[in-house]
Amino acid sequence: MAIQDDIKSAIAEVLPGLSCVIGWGAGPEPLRAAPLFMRDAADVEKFTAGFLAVNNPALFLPALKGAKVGLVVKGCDARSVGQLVAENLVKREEVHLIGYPCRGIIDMDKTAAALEGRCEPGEVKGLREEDGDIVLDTPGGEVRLAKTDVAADKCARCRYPNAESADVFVGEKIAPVVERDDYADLAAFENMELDARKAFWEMEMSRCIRCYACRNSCPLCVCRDHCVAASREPHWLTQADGVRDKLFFQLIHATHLAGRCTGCGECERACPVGIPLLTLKRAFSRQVEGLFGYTAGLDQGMPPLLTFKLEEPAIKEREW
Amino acid sequence: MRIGVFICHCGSNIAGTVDCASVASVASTYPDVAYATDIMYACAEPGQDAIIAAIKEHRLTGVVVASCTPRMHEPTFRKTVERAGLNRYMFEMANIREHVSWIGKDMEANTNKASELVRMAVSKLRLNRELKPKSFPVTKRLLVVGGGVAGIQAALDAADAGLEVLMVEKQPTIGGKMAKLDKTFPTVDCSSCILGPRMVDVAQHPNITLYAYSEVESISGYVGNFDVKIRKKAAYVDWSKCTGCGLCTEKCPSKKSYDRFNEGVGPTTAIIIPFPQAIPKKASIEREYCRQFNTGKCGVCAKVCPTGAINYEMQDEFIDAKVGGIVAATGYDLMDWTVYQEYGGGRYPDVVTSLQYERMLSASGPTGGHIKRPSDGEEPKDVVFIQCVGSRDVSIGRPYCSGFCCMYTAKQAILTKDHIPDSHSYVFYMDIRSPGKGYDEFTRRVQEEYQARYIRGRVSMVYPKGKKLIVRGADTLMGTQVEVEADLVVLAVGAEAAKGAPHLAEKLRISYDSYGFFMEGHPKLRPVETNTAGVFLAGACQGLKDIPSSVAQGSAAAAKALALLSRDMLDSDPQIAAVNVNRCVGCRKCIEVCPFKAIQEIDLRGQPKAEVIETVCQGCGLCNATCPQGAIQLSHFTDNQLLAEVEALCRF
Amino acid sequence: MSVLKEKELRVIGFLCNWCSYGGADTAGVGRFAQPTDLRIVRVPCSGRINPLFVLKALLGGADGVLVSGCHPRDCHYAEGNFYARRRLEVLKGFLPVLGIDPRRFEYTWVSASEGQRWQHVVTTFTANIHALGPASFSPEARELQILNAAAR
Amino acid sequence: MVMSTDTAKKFVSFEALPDFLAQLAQGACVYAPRRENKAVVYRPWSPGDNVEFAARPTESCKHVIFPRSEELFSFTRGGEGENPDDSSLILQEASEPGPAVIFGALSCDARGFLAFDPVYDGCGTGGKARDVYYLKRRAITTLVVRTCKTPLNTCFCTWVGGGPASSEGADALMTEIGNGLLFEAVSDKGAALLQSLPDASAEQGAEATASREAAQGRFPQPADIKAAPGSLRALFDSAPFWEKQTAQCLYCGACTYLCPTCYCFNITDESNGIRGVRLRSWDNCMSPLFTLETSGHNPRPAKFNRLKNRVGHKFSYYPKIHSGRFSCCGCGRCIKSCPSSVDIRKIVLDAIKEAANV
Repeated sequence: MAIQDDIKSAIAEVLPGLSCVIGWGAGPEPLRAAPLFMRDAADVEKFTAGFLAVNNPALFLPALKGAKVGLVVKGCDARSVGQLVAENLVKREEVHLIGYPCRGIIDMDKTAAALEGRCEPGEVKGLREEDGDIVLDTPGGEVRLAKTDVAADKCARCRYPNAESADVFVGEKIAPVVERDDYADLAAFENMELDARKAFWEMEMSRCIRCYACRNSCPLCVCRDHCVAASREPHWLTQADGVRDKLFFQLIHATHLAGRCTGCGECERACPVGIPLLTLKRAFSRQVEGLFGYTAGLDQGMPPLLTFKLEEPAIKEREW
Repeated sequence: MRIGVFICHCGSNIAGTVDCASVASVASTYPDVAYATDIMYACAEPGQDAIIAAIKEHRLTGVVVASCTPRMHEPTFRKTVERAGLNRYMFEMANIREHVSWIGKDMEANTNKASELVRMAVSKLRLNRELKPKSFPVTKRLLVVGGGVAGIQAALDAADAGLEVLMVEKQPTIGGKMAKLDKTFPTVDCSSCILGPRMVDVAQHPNITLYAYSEVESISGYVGNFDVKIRKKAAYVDWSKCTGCGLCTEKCPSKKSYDRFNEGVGPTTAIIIPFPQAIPKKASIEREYCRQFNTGKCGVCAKVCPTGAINYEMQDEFIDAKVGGIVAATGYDLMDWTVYQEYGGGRYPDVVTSLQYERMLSASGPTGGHIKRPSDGEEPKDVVFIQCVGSRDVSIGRPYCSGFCCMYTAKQAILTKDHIPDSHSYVFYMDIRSPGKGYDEFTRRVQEEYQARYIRGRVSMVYPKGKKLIVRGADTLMGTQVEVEADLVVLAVGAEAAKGAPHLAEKLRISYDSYGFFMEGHPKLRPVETNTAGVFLAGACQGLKDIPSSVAQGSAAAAKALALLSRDMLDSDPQIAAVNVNRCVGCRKCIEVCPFKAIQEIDLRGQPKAEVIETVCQGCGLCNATCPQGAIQLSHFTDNQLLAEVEALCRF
Repeated sequence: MSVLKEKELRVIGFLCNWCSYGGADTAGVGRFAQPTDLRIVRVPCSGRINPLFVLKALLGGADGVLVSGCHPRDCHYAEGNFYARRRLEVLKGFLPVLGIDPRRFEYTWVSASEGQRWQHVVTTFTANIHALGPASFSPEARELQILNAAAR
Repeated sequence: MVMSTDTAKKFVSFEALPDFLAQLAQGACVYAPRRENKAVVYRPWSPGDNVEFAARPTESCKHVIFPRSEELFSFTRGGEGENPDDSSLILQEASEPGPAVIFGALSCDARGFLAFDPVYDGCGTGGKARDVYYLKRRAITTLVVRTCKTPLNTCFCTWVGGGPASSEGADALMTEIGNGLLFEAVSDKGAALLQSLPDASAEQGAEATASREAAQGRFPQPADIKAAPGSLRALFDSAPFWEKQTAQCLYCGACTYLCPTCYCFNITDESNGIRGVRLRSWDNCMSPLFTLETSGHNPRPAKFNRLKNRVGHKFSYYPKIHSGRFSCCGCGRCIKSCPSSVDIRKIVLDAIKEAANV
């Protein structure tokens, strides 16, 4: 992988001026990489990019404020950084972005589905990339899967595969997968009857274990250690094991992300019990994009719900 | 907590459609309720005494009164509980009159709803905390916006009492509409003779600073300490040099300018002094008519000015001032009567407005006090007055009565006879509204002594016939059609809120009604206050009124402002936002949205945190709704308090 | 909340103190008859209304939620309702993904002088909610109820 | 779990399984792994449900005995209405839990309860502070575990004394053979549960034994982590080591809440005026709130403090007071479901290596 070596060179070049560079390295098993914090040349050697570069490194930025940090970013990761910068949560001059053309990342749940009947993803012993495919070494022999079949949903609607805001861009920029996000997934979801949607969320949320991986994996969650989820002043949520409290937490998170969410999907990926949390956030994003034409992570300035216009041409108020 | 609940009957106002005893009995089962009773009139002295007695007897620590709207009596009952030794914020009201008993007659539903509202109030009260106001110093200076008779009165009264006053007037002269009037009803005394000296008083008063040809650009701050930015519009004449000699106005070659002061009765020059008694008596250039500005060639005024006051380069100037209170006295304007096609829609020169007619009657007006037809300068013999042009007309969205037209029409009919003894006046009217002191007698005099012919009916059409105008209308008393051949038609054009009034209201953060008139605090009990502390109303900006009423309200506004600004310190409202620094992450979102810049970032042991500037916070709670982790809470309307109310209403 | 069975539905209103609460008062003073379903929570400003209060109410079993503030530009606090307008409009469009009929939530502007308009708003909104019927958001889905019953 | 009956082997064909489960469900709530969208979770089984045997459950089954949020009792406050001066509190115990069966759990899940048992049975208090809520549910729950056929990459039960067919902590073990399941009771409760089943043939028994042995062979050789307790204690003050290990951690609670051995809880009162309940709900040592004190001081302010505690507790502090038993059953869920790919095995091994170098 020539590009991987090029990225390594780019990292090595800037690393001396930075406290660290965050990218991806080997994970606990063949199908999973892990966030990699590179501090010296030996660390840089461990760097891997590509189909397994799943984690959004922007997540770690706010906690590292005060020191200049390098990030290797996919297009979607760069949007998270962009939004953090727009909201003054991170100083742009404290971040050095190394971009590369991202051709999509793996989705473990889709991989599990593709492997069903053969093995679990956790039994895969090896992986190699060939053209547009991944070839998996499974207990029952090699299995070849098309990347597009097991790539994350967000990759199929990727508008910004190249981190346009990068300080250094390694490789050739590639064309976006789609020109615009038509929110077809939401439209399909909303083909269900209203009551069926309610029942869907109740059922999904009943699996929630309140681990808050969704929240802690969200690069734009600002409250961090002061989340209302466990506070009594204000006391929005009880600690009872009820669907309503669990769903309400998701509404809190989605509301706080309204107009700010860049759709990186880390919340949904992090959820150990597979609740489709991004759907809620995308419902807000669809609204905000439609009404205010604001694209989180790309547009400058405060997110639309933290500002206003005297006239709101897109808001059609109801007549009485 | 030990809560006492008092369900007020308000005589039969509430008890007529709410079973108050039953509400009290249900309320006694609510959490922390130690005592609940119904009471005939909670706000009356025996009612308040009963509350105080109950607080003492039952050792209550909080009180709920279910009665009328808190906008009415919350302050009353807060004082009551305070007298009994409780903190005034350990009190909640349930509005079971305006929101229950007065809007439906279903006793069962009303009683149930009243119980629910009491449950909400109890739920909230359980989370109330004692709040204590802080005091802050007051800027002893009053801003009066508008230099008409109401504003003049307010300014002089306040200044006479020793208060510093800033007066802002958007025209180059003060005096307002009254300065344009020839005479006033019902005494028919000379308008400028009574107003003129008061205008001079304003100019000469050591406590009054006058900003004429100026407008309020912006207002921030709060009661006791408003920050006002005044835009002093460029007059292109340096008023510190201008002596008001008038030489420039004589020499100005641009003699076709619209004469604003004279309602366009005659043309005027591009550089003007509005009228001889103008205060300040200073010249100003109307840019749109000035040759210098339009062609770049002229400069006559600059050449003739003996003091070199003309300055074509002049820019608008901004003045920042701090004031403790504000009186809005922005008056009214005439509506655009040309919507009435039946009166010619402005096409016939001999159809004039009543205010134009005043200028014709005035000895200092463009006609020198001679009534002349605009079309040919001839003296009219038959003058028709049409009343209610734009008043009481639902079809054009003006259902209200302008209030003073009946009276000035009568006055103008009298003056017509005085000016032209062989003239005949005809007055088309809907009803004669003359409820003031000496008013009805006046309207009788014009008919009986001055032989004005009053015709009760509407005019359906005015059209020219030769040199005359035919006024065709109905006489509803006779049940006949009438046609009058008129030489001049005078329209009693209805008044409306001053242009730009809503805009000023937005700056003052006060409400206005659908017609643009400013809302008083209470229609009966707080007629000059607004719901924004420190902002008072005087004159027609609050609702149309005649000169005596405007003057009275000007004095009233001054009295209110004096009461406010006579204090050295004011208590701040403690219902403001507060930051829990332990929870604040310093994300600045509250700072971003605060409309009052009342939140600042501080450094707490190396961590950025938000801090509320207590005297600047107005208590809107926008920050509270914005803070994702709820670290900033609006006291008395905290998340938990609102959640308690919501939960009291929820099924699960 | 104990609403009158068969007669009333649970309708919660959040009204700003300066305009709409005053408008509701004006309607009362004018004896403008209104349905009895609505319960009003008084807040200083529509900008105080976190959309989460609305969601809390809807998840808590409210059949309808109505927010009313000052007309744009008339906010007592100058800007609160401008923020409210954006946040509440966004919220309204979000509700369907949860399976909540967006018609169960409305926001509007009523000034303190508009008693008749308030009467009209309340009457119309309450009628709309009655047309929609009681909200079916249950604390637990049917399937879950079965599951939980089994677990007892 | 003392054996008092012969290890009678029983057999149920997959075809007859639903009937057997239905029979069990008459006397108890039967929890079985079920696939729900992208997760496999333990759900109350009802006729018609499939039991998921292919994919391993995402969560552990600890919540059946240690609910995520459990009502301990409810309270009603006096002092209202008729008698406002009454300041009493009326307590009412939570309703008694009913008998439960966990069917088809993993053997590591059962071993997880072995970490719970001494803690909740009053260890260190001479049996005085016994947790009646836990013990009650533990006593009336019958746990049927299954033999794992293959390991996942994240499995390390063998490191901590377990294995694919361990029945420790369970009441019965089942092993898939041919067209059905072979059951062996390992406790009285287990025997009682299985008594209605037909006995298995000797061939079936042998087949199961062979299958278990084959599985055992597929599982990884245990790493030597005997030094872990001492190493972790030695590294207690080595902040740089822990900071490095923790850099990628996002300190959510996925690891602890999926862990079969994590037993920490929090207690809150949720009250709505007159009535309220006292809840015991899972708590998570990775959260900063876990040790946050009322003063605002937090003895474990940084995530490395907390991860150090989690690893230290499992592999050093717990074994020190519980006869060397690790508070870890090696299920690997904390690795498999970690959104940030934190690997506790690597931390333990790195710690041993690091301590050796110190």
